[in-house]
Amino acid sequence: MNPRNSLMIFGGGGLAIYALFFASSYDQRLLTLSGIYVVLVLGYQFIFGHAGALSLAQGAFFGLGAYTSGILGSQYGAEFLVTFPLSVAAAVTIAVLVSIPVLRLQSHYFALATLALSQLLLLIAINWEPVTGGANGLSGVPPVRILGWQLARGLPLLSFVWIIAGLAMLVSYWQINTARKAAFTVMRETPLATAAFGIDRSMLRFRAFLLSAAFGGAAGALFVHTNRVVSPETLSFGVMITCLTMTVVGGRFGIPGAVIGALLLTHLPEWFRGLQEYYLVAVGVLLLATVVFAPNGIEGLLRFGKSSPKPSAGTATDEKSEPADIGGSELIATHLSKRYGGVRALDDVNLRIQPGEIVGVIGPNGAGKTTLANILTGSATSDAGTVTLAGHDITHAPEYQIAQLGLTRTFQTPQLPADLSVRDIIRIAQADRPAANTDAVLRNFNLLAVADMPCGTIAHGIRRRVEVCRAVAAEPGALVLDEPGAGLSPEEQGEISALCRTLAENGLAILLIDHNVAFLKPLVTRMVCMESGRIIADGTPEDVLADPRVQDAYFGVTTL
Amino acid sequence: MPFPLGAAYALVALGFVLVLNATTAVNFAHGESVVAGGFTAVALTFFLPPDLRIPGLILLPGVVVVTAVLGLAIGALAYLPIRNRPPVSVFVTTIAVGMIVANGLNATFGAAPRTAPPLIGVGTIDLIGVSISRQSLVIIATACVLIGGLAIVLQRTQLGRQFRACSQDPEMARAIGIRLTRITLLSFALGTAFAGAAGLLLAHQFFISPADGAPLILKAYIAVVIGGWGSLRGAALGALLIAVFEVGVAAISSQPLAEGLLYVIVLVVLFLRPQGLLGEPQQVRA
Amino acid sequence: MSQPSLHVESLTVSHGAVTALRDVTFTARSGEITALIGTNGAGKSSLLRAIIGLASSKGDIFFQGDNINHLATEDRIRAGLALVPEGRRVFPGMTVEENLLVGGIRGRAERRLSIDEVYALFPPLADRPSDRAWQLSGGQQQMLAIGRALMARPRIFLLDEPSLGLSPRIARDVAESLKALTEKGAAVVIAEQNSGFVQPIADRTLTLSNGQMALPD
Amino acid sequence: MSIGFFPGDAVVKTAQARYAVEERGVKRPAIISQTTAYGQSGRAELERNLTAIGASPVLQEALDISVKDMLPVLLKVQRSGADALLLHLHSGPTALIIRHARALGLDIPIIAGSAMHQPETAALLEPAELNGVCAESGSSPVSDDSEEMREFVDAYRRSFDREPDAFALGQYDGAKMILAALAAGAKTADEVRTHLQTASHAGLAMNYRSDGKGNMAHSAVIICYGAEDRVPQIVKRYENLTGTL
Repeated sequence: MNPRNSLMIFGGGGLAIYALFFASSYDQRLLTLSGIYVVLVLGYQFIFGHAGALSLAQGAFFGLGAYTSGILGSQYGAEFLVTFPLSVAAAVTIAVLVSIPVLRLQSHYFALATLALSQLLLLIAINWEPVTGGANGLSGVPPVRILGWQLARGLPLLSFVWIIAGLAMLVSYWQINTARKAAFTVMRETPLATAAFGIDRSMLRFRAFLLSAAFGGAAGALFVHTNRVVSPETLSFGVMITCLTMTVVGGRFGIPGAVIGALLLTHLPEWFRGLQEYYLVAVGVLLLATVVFAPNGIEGLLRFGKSSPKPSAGTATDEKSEPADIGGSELIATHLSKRYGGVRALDDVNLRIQPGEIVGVIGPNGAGKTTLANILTGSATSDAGTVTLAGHDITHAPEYQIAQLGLTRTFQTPQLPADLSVRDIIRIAQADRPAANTDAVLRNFNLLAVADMPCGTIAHGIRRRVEVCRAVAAEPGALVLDEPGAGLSPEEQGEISALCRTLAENGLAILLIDHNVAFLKPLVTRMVCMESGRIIADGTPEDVLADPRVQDAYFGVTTL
Repeated sequence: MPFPLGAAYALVALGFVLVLNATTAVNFAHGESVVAGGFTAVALTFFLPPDLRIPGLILLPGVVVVTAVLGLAIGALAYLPIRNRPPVSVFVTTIAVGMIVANGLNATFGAAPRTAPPLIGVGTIDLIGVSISRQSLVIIATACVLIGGLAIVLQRTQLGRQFRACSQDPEMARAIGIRLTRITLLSFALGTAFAGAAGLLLAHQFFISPADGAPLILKAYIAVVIGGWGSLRGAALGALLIAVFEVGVAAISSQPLAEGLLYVIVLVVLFLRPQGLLGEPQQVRA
Repeated sequence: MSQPSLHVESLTVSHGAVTALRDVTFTARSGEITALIGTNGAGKSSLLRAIIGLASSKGDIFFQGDNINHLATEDRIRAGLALVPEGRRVFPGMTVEENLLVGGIRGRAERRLSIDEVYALFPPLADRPSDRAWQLSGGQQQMLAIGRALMARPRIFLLDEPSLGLSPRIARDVAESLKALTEKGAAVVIAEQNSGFVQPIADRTLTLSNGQMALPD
Repeated sequence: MSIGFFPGDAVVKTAQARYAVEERGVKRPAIISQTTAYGQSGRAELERNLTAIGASPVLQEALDISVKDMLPVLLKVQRSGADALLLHLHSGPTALIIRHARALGLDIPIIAGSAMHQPETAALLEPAELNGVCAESGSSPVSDDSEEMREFVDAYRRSFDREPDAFALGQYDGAKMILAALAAGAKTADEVRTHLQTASHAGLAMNYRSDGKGNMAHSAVIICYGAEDRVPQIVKRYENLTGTL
């Protein structure tokens, strides 16, 4: 058992013993409150931690849950089994409604939009007196009652809240399973490449936002049934700040972080009682210090049990099997044009790549090669022209869908999150191909030996191979490789060449951008030279390289 | 007349954008900087002879210096150590600084509102037949002078050009010899001093209390989004628009409705025109 | 032989796991144009960025005899180095004149003097001082980037692909102006994949390939 | 059951409404209150009382505590044709609305809630702005000119270095009554409670008598400020207000 797990077990056990035998009724109240905050923080971890978006609506979801339970409980005497699910549903409903305008926003706009939503709900709670009880709120919320059986304060309530918190942990664990955690990591750390993995970024964010809302609503419901009154306090920015502080101090990513953050921040006022009014100043200092010195919170500091796997010795023993015949798709670009400001990045580009073909693109810097790659793969949109893949018009398809449809790419700099293992990377790329065999793909690329190493620790040449492997793992029909040979030694370039050749033999249509003519010339079946956004030569490598315009544009051989 | 408040909002929003442009990060402590400016004025009043009725405007240099130092501290503690992390981190550290300032003032001065001496005299002035309160005029005039001064500094001086260069391409700014860290800290000092000046201007006519920061940062944030992210002219205009809207709508409907509508409008603007009213889509370099 | 202006000793530059430059040693002399030829990805940009401190590196960099390893980028510029980076990197929202002025870090008087010189060198810039930089054509932006760097009156001038986007005519003018700089005693280092631009004016040519320096001529 | 030594909203709002209507002849009052719990409950009492004596409010407006500019609401008051402004706001907003009303030149009577009589409220305003402002309060130690009250005020100033307000006096009276109960032989909390519940008790602020629900205080005063200083005069005393009119 690793030290981290044992710490968790001992910590949890100690806490249970303290709650059962030593805690006064006041201590039990604090522990109950902590349990509620655990649920809130676990929810916030989805959107703030995993999705990496600064939502300021978590307090609002808490308040929504609180008001839903509060109104149903105090006005209609509804039971917990009614109020709880409806509280969750209310929060999720609002989250769905606002997610359309809000979720696509960039970070600072997203923060403001969620803040505006929170303020709006607070305003409604205060001013809609007949329903919400106005600033006084509503009292007379019944305690937790399930099928007529009522929970007493103290230990029973405490246990119940922590059982719910435990269930929340299970849901959190199930939602953030290895594959999805990796997808979130890709989205957060290499946003450029998210779509290249075939990951639908907006769907992932949507899921995280809804989960955060659901957990927020659940926590609000528990809070109201514990406190027995609901007031605008539950919707105030203070709840949001508390939740944010707990998450940052405890940790953004894991269940232990949520528990530590919630327990610590509910008990801190007791321990800091001597500070009196300056208590909140101390909390501010704690929050500031945590962000600066412990960016992953207390949980991050405790991450001592993490051992990095060593590469297995038997690199040579990897058995190479021939890649399966994955077939190919014809990629056709017609009349593509793109302007950036006053600069013509692409000017009426026509290109056709047939299955089994490797087309090399050369051209001086700024000729439009990367723009072409971006437009083909959907990460940029063209001003005019169309792109078809195997007969389907993909000109306006979203980037992730183009990847799923079978056109994948690599990047000039490999986009691989440092913390994920090679195997993780390939698994995410294969998420839409459940039948795919990760090990077989890794073996074909001679990567089995490094399969469990974090990408941040492997050598550059191997990273290139991982990047190509990632692009191929989704079993595409066409491939765009952006400078796959850059920064590689001649031997490593040879390996990449061989790989490309095999892939083409299996029918893939390959577009290969590179500067290195020596690398391209023996590899490609056709060569295209670009200059100032235009294709100035297209033919066999020999013909293209002999073309005087190419000589002039690319090599500047003709003197000034 | 919504303009005194609008003028003060404009100062707050401009300070916010100065820091935003220097760091691409939201300074959430900015509202508390206004409060700190107001309380600096209140505290400095103790040192003035009580019976001489010295105009509060005389406190402006003191308030500006104190809040500029506060700005340096915010930059040095909440931004520089994490300048290479995602901007969201700065959001959180500045929330923390805001907590420290607001609760520190609350513990020291108490939660009750305070007032600073009138900026220049009291009473009203007749201006083309309309009687306008002297305070309002002074607030507007002072804000205009400060904003005009900032515009001149940014447009006409080498320091201003350095500010703008750093905000457009910080790495390149260093590569032409601009001391980026110094300019960044100066942005914090200047931006926070603007907030502080707004605090002084507000303190007599509108009072100041430790909890005033949150509504102010929200207004500045909204002003900047409506006016166009990073645009100084847009921020000032956005601030005025918000003040006119708040007062105008509240006068014909009610205050809570006006506030609620403002939030709805923010959501709508973000949905329809995420680049703001005045912002242009970012020019992409080829 | 003229004085060494810049000497780079065993420089290695890595970006994360990628080694962009391996153990590179070279000298650039005052009054000379040194050409660094290499295809893209050969490590030219990394080398130039490391020299002015924008990329972290291992090894030693001497400028006019002093080791400048410990200096921050801005201090290296103030010491007399200047870089015209790949992709021009002019400040898009500022006017032509402002772009030039902001580069003048040696005081107001020098600034006025230098800007007249830049305008004389690049008449197209003098024609539109109030236009925003992003409105310029690629070639004009390149002139602006060179002019901005000249405003700091550098002792050594590093240029990354300066001919890019320039018409042959303008490129020739630029080449001549660089030559003129060396006659005033400055050192010039030009990184180019277009040897046609740099060969005619270079006093010496070095070739960079796969992050390593090929043997000097 | 809790015991209150300070008159509740039911009492002081009755005084505020009666003073406005009976003494100042107000027929068309405007109410401005806070959107806080304090504001919402007081507003309801005020409206109920005014309506009961035939002066239904012509305008009611609730303000968030963070509102800085009172101009819009004052413009609405002006437009509504109200003949008096009745406030039920916290300290800061009370001072703020008076300042802005003066700046606007609104010349109808302002009758504020008890927050006006907290020393920190008056301290926010210039005497010229305070001139003519009236307010309800449970009591007014600083403006009462009885011998005992002056002694209390002097002693309070010496001890706390601030002006005593109605709350301070209420607490003082309450403490005295509890001490009296103990002196009369009460031993337990229940006995103290019983003692307080029975008969009436002469306090410095007023005579206290329980209404059987724990409310001991049923008197209120109306104070008005002059132009010279921040010390108001008591202009009207109301005794035995039941809060139900």
